[in-house]
Amino acid sequence: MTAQSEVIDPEVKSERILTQIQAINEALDIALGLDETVFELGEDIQDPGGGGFGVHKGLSTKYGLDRVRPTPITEQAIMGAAIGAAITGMRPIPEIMLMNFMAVCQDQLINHAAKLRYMSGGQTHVPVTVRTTTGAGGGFGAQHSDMLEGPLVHTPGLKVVIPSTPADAKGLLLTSIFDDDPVVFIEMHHLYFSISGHVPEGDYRIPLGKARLAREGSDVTLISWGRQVHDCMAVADTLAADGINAEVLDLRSLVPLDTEAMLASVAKTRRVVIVHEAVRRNGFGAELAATINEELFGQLAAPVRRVAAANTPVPYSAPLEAAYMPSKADIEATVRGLF
Amino acid sequence: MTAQSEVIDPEVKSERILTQIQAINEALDIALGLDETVFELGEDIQDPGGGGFGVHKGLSTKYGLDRVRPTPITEQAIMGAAIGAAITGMRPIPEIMLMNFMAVCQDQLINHAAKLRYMSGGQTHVPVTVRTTTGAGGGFGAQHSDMLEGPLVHTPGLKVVIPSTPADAKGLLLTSIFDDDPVVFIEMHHLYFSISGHVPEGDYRIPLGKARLAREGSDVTLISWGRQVHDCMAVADTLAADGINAEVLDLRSLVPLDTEAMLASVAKTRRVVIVHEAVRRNGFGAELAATINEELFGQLAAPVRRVAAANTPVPYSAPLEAAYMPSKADIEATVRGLF
Amino acid sequence: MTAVQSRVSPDVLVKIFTTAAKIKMYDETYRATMRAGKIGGMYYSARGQEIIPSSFSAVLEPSDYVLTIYRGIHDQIAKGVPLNTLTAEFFGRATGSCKGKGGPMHVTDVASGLILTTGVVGSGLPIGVGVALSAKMRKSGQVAIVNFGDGASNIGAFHEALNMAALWELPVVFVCQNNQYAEYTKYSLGMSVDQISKRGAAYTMRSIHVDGNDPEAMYEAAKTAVDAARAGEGPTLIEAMTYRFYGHVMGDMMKYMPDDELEAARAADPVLKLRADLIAAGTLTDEQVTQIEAGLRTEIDEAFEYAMSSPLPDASDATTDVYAEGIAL
Amino acid sequence: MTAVQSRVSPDVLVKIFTTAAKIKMYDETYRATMRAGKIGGMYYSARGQEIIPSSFSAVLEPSDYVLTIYRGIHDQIAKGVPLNTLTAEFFGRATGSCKGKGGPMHVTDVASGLILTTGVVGSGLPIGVGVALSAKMRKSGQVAIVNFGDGASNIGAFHEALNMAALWELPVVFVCQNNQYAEYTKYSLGMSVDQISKRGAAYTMRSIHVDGNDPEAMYEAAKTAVDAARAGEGPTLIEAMTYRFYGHVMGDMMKYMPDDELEAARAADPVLKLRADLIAAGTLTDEQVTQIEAGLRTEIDEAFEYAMSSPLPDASDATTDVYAEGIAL
Ligand SMILES: Cc1ncc(C[n+]2csc(CCOP(=O)(O)OP(=O)(O)O)c2C)c(N)n1
Ligand SMILES: Cc1ncc(C[n+]2csc(CCOP(=O)(O)OP(=O)(O)O)c2C)c(N)n1
Ligand SMILES: [Mg+2]
Ligand SMILES: [Mg+2]
Repeated sequence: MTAQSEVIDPEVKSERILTQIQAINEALDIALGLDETVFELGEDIQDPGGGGFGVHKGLSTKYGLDRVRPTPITEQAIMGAAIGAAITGMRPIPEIMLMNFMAVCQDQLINHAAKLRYMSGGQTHVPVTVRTTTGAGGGFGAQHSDMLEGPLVHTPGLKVVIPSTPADAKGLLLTSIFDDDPVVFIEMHHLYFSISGHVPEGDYRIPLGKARLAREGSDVTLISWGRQVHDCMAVADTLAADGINAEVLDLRSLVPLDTEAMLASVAKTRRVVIVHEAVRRNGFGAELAATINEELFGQLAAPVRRVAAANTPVPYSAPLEAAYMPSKADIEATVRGLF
Repeated sequence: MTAQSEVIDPEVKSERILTQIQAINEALDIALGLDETVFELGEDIQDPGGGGFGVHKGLSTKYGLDRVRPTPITEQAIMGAAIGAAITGMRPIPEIMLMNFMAVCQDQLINHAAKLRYMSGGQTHVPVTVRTTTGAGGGFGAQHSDMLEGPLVHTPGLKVVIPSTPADAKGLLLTSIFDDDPVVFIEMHHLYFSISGHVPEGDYRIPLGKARLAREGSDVTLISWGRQVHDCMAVADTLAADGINAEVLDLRSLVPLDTEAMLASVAKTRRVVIVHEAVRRNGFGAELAATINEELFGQLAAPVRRVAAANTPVPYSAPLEAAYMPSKADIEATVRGLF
Repeated sequence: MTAVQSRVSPDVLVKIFTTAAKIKMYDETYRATMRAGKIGGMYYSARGQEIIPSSFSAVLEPSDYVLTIYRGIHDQIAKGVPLNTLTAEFFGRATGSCKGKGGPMHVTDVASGLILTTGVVGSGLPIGVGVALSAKMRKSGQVAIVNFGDGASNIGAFHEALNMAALWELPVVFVCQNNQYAEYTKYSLGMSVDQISKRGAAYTMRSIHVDGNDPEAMYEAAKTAVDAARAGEGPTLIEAMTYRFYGHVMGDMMKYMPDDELEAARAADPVLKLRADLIAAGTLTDEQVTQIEAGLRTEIDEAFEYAMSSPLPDASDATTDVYAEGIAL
Repeated sequence: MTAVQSRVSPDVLVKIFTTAAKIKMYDETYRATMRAGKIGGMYYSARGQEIIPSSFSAVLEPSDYVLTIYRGIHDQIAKGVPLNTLTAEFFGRATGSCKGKGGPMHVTDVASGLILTTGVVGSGLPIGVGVALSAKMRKSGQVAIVNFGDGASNIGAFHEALNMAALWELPVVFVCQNNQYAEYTKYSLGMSVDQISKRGAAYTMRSIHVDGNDPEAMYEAAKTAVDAARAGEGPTLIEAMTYRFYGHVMGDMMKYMPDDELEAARAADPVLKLRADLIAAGTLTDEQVTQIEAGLRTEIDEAFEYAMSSPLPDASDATTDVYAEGIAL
């Protein structure tokens, strides 16, 4: 970590209410201000728009087009340029406009960014934070909606972060940027504007690999990340009315994973439902279920269940997309099925 | 399926002993001979070499460079050309020289080939069989050795096949070529020459989604595919000497999956070890373990175990690579740990 | 670079006008319907770019193939995708061309030859190469037209596709509709060369730089390229200069587009200009034009009504069309 | 295209010769060691291509960066990667530049500026762009040299990298070592243009086509490009014509290479030619050359001995260097 400023405890409640997009903008602003080696590159990130969703608003004006650097449509060059800059002393923050387009530069990410520390025997490393956004439910269709964290988690050398709250988004992004490994930072655009929350001012860092206990409970553990954490919270409220006391664990980062917190919670509740938006078959839920079963064999009161998207591409039409997505009703029914 | 000839029962033992590479060459020859819409495209596939490993030997001479079509180094165009030809009536067999290079054309595969049937509402479909080869253990290093079936299995719309024997390779490849969906056909080059076996002459098809019971047993089920099936067989022999009677199930195709055969076997033996060469974290073993635990909750005598590669890039040096790979010793120790 | 100057017949110009007017009116209707709050979703207007696909439609056979992108409504209409099912697809209806599964960014209509719409910039080019390869191998005489934007010419797939098409002398036309912006960025900011058509030389490919808003020049360019493809003389790269009247996507505030530039472009509306020219030249009377437009009005209104009154798909349809046969998902 | 003709100083030629002779002798030793069965593995000989990186090494500063590919032994030696640790890496030893983890296809040696070796064709180009971008942003005055083959010029990454480098006027030199084959395929069979250097025009990039086996021409090309990069005048594309003497990879039977072509290339061995020219011109005496070669012999023999006697890595090392800190794998 090259740059470190006074770090604020994110647990200290702030009076400020921000959207997730404001929180992310603030984290980028802080990082750019803190360290000259930090720079952003990506398509259309310059003002006046500051990106398709406005994540970068004001930043190119404040830091200049050298450090908030718009690029052509050229994902391989974006990712490659970030890697080359990273192994020679910079901390680039490339943006891949939507997660599906990471497929266009997959080689740079999985064959190079993830492996260079290892292949060089530790001589070079790749302190790149690849930001991207995605998520179904917006009617964007099959090529603009996929959650693809599963394959990333399967790529040793990458770290994978998916924040659910504005405060987490800021604190996790700052940690990712100053982390010395390649981090894929997945922002679910549904959360950009829909969820607001208290966000401390200034620089603070939330460590990777520490889950957030979003709700304490005793009867069942709901494990999730990103948007679906909020669905789990809503379902937990519903269940509470019926005397089912659900614990909700927000993983925050999938690699590194807070295995300890997960196993401790499940050992306590003896029932678990894993919820994610990615398609079910070989989603990260499979790894979690396999691990829980291995570690807590014979201690569970019910099978580990997964609630996830259907094994299909993301459909366009609203009723089809709703059928595709894991819903609160699915979560609730699955939990009830455990008792 | 457009072309179908008299189909030979693969169970009928042939007197011929072929290597896997000969069996694959024969399948390609038969498919090219059977149907004018079948054609191959890929780098260096023409004679005299007939591909880096010689898979295509003789085919460009026999069928011409139009139908066994060498390409520049241009994986996106290879895959895209295959897709475009497939949606307009052809049955292309693109070759991606090594599986790691699929990252270069990942977009064509996962955003297009896998999704076009769905996105077009069934109007077009993509009868492409993407052949590729890979595998660790040969000292090829981090960018030429990865088993990447896990992410493919996570991509709805793709089928994924990994043969272990010469007879299976031929029969599964013929089925894949004449299948109307995109199939990724993964050949582990370790098996090209190391394992020979009886291969029936002529055209025969082995259905996708039917596992092969490689060895019947009663005490534990070893589930695997590709190279590791042979490791499981060897370990089963060792264990048999100690009175542990292992059943070995060769999945052959991961999508579609023979869930039925898998659950039936595990329900019988009550112990299972899943073995694969891909890295452990979120490998396909995770999905299998999760499914078995969900379906057979409370019926197992021991936790579902996975034996897989370490969560690292593939190292170059022999002792490191050996440490990386799942070994027979690992399998054996894991099985013994269940009793 | 081929010089394009010869005159085209009045018949052809009327054809081009009719198609262009249809696109323009359809677009106006679509935007009005959105503004009225009757439908939501994303809409990538192609107003301003009508002349390009309309010129191609005067050259192509129904059996020829067209590939396009998310901004593809003009290409789709010009190739003859029925307005009813097209609109229904945009509205996500069960009666849509793709049963509501694909949506605007993924329209396919096999019957009319609109074989692919992709939402990933540049990805259609390699697929178009394959479509042309298939036509050549099947000796079908079909030609493939691959449409894409100025921004797409910077991505790797462009390079790979052009090289392969040139190498294999395929019957394909690469149509770069240079509307001068890639999302919110002027194309010249992303490009290291002043004209995209100059990139054809890297593949020894026939290349044409043309005013895509000039129907005569555009028709000649399209005809030159399609004739060459049909005659087995290989691919062509066309850079057709044009302009987007309504920014990247519905709701775009267009702050990054200079006012005077936008105004000038709209003032030179190529559809209105062609309309006026046809009348001025006496090719069509005012009345004839009005009649054409009335016919289009009816067709378009019917399409919107058809789509609006069509049912949404049933949730159970979400899991079909993933694989050929019913394998367990 | 820049014409390259001026003479270079005898000192420089001696420097080039010394580096080239080192590469040639090293390669011969490596192949002999393999043939003797003392080591296994894949080996991509660069015999025949020595003059290209040797010319660059006469121009570059130690702090400049070089990126190369699996066929990179000549580039690695020329940039000054110590022979001991380089050979140990090839042999998979714990003392190797990368602790035996990377191997021949993934050599990095930060101290000498050999910043990347990649095994994925074309992938080094975008990374080289980033290395140059970093140099420019850090105002370090460093230059990045990206080496790749003729075959690599057909892949998408080539296009994206050249466009970005040109657009941002980065201090990078793209060196296409055209050895006339990509694996088992003549380069002209994969390419739609007769000279790769012509592709520079698609990016308005300074482009040089040069005989890479001619040390004077090659030195001038390298100097022109590196000087321009250093002066802030942006990137250059160099196509350096050369030939591979031993096919794609050790064991290649070279059936696809015409005998006479191969013989002619070997007969014109650029290292032997430069050796003879230096003696003929009186720049070096026979004795001086012999002395240089004897020094190289000793250095190379020591390196092979060092590597051969070095320990293999411990299995426990397999799980380090995945992440910065010891997070659970
Ligand atoms: C590979 C990829 N990167 C980024 C995007 C996001 N994106 C959608 S449209 C667009 C601009 C495309 O511009 P251009 O090619 O000129 O086409 P136009 O929209 O002007 O018709 C971008 C960057 C994408 N769809 N695909
Ligand atoms: C993306 C990718 N595709 C295919 C390969 C397999 N491959 C390795 S070397 C090679 C030929 C490269 O030829 P060229 O670029 O001319 O370099 P040379 O080997 O002649 O130095 C190929 C196809 C690869 N490594 N990467
Ligand atoms: Mg545009
Ligand atoms: Mg070459």
